[in-house]
Amino acid sequence: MVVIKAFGQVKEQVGMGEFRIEEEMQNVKSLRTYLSDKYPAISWSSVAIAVNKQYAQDQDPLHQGDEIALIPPVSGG
Amino acid sequence: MVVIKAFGQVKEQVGMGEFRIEEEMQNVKSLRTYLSDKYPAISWSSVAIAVNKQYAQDQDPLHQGDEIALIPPVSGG
Amino acid sequence: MVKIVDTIDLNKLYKDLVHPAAGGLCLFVGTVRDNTESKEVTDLFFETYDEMAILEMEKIRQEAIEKWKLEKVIMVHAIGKKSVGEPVVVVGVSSAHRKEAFPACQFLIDELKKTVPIWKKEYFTDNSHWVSPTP
Amino acid sequence: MVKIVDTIDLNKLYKDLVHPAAGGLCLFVGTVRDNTESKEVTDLFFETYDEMAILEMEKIRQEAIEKWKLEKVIMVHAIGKKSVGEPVVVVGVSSAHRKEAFPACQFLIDELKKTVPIWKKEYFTDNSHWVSPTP
Repeated sequence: MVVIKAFGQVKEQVGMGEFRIEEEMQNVKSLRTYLSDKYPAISWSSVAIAVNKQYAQDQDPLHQGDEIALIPPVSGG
Repeated sequence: MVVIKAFGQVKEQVGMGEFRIEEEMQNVKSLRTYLSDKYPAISWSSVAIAVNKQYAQDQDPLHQGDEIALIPPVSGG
Repeated sequence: MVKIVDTIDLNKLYKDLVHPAAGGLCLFVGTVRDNTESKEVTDLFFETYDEMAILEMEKIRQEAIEKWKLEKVIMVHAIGKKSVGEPVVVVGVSSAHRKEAFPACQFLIDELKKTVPIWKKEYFTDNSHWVSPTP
Repeated sequence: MVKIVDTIDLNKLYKDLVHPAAGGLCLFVGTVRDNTESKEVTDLFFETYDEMAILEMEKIRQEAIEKWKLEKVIMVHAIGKKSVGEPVVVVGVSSAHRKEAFPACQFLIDELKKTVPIWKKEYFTDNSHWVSPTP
């Protein structure tokens, strides 16, 4: 199980700011595949993924209870 | 007659913030000569002279009633 | 000091930034502009991933401290709804000499806009959208 | 806006500087440092040739407006006695894009220090002197 937080545009597109995925995910890439299947309308290539509040790469492993964030292009300032 | 305002270090060296010179002065250069004779202890080469609130050059003429300022190196900011 | 706040008070931030060994400080304040690509903007709404935004701002702050000789460095971003003219972000540095202050301050805001998880929604007279900066 | 003042209030100056068409503003604030060439400074005293200082600051302001695309430009200098940590000068610009703001703001303070008739007397624990900047 991982906890997923969604922000900005992605939050509106998935329709919620926080949800869980019960399926086991090996790494960030598996998560991307899962999300692309579930939400094909979102352009995932422009969405960064953070694991436990750090930007993550595709090969980074996921663990039970990780806090995942879906980060569309940032626009602070 | 011209009115002379002195500032900063020069004000302290001449001992007053404002004084008059009754003698006729042809231009800024004549004024510099006059001041150097009267206050030889001041290093006049580092003191700029303003006429009517504008930085002036040696050849600039002086007129009756001009407001002269003796401007030691500025140190604002 | 890095912070997410509701409203920005420059006099307070001055006190956080001033330092006895500093001869000056440089501040950049981001404000709400009334237009974007010639469309009239009425308000902005800012959302952040708070805890990660703090971590990312702290990274940028440390990088600036390594690159320049600075006394203090602050990064403060506001959240919620902001109207035209309101401050939304302040970054600033204090340093002994002003030469360091300008590039360091520019670095802070440039980096903030690249990596800190904060999002801006623009409200127009007729609709709204999340801003997606073109690279 | 150029001004000689007794005390500097950044929140007020923000209001003078902000502009609906500006996305950001850059401010430089000069403060009293506690030392100069390793001597401890207790206070500074600022004196100005008010009317000429205003004219010279206005010239610099106009030059900046010609060189960069700016919305508003302010130069404000304080006079009288100032203690360590107090603001003594603020220069600032607002502009649509931040790229212009930093060099414009640096130009304002660099030029102010060169030509504006304002003088600073440094008070040390044992004596005082008028500052004569080494070129």
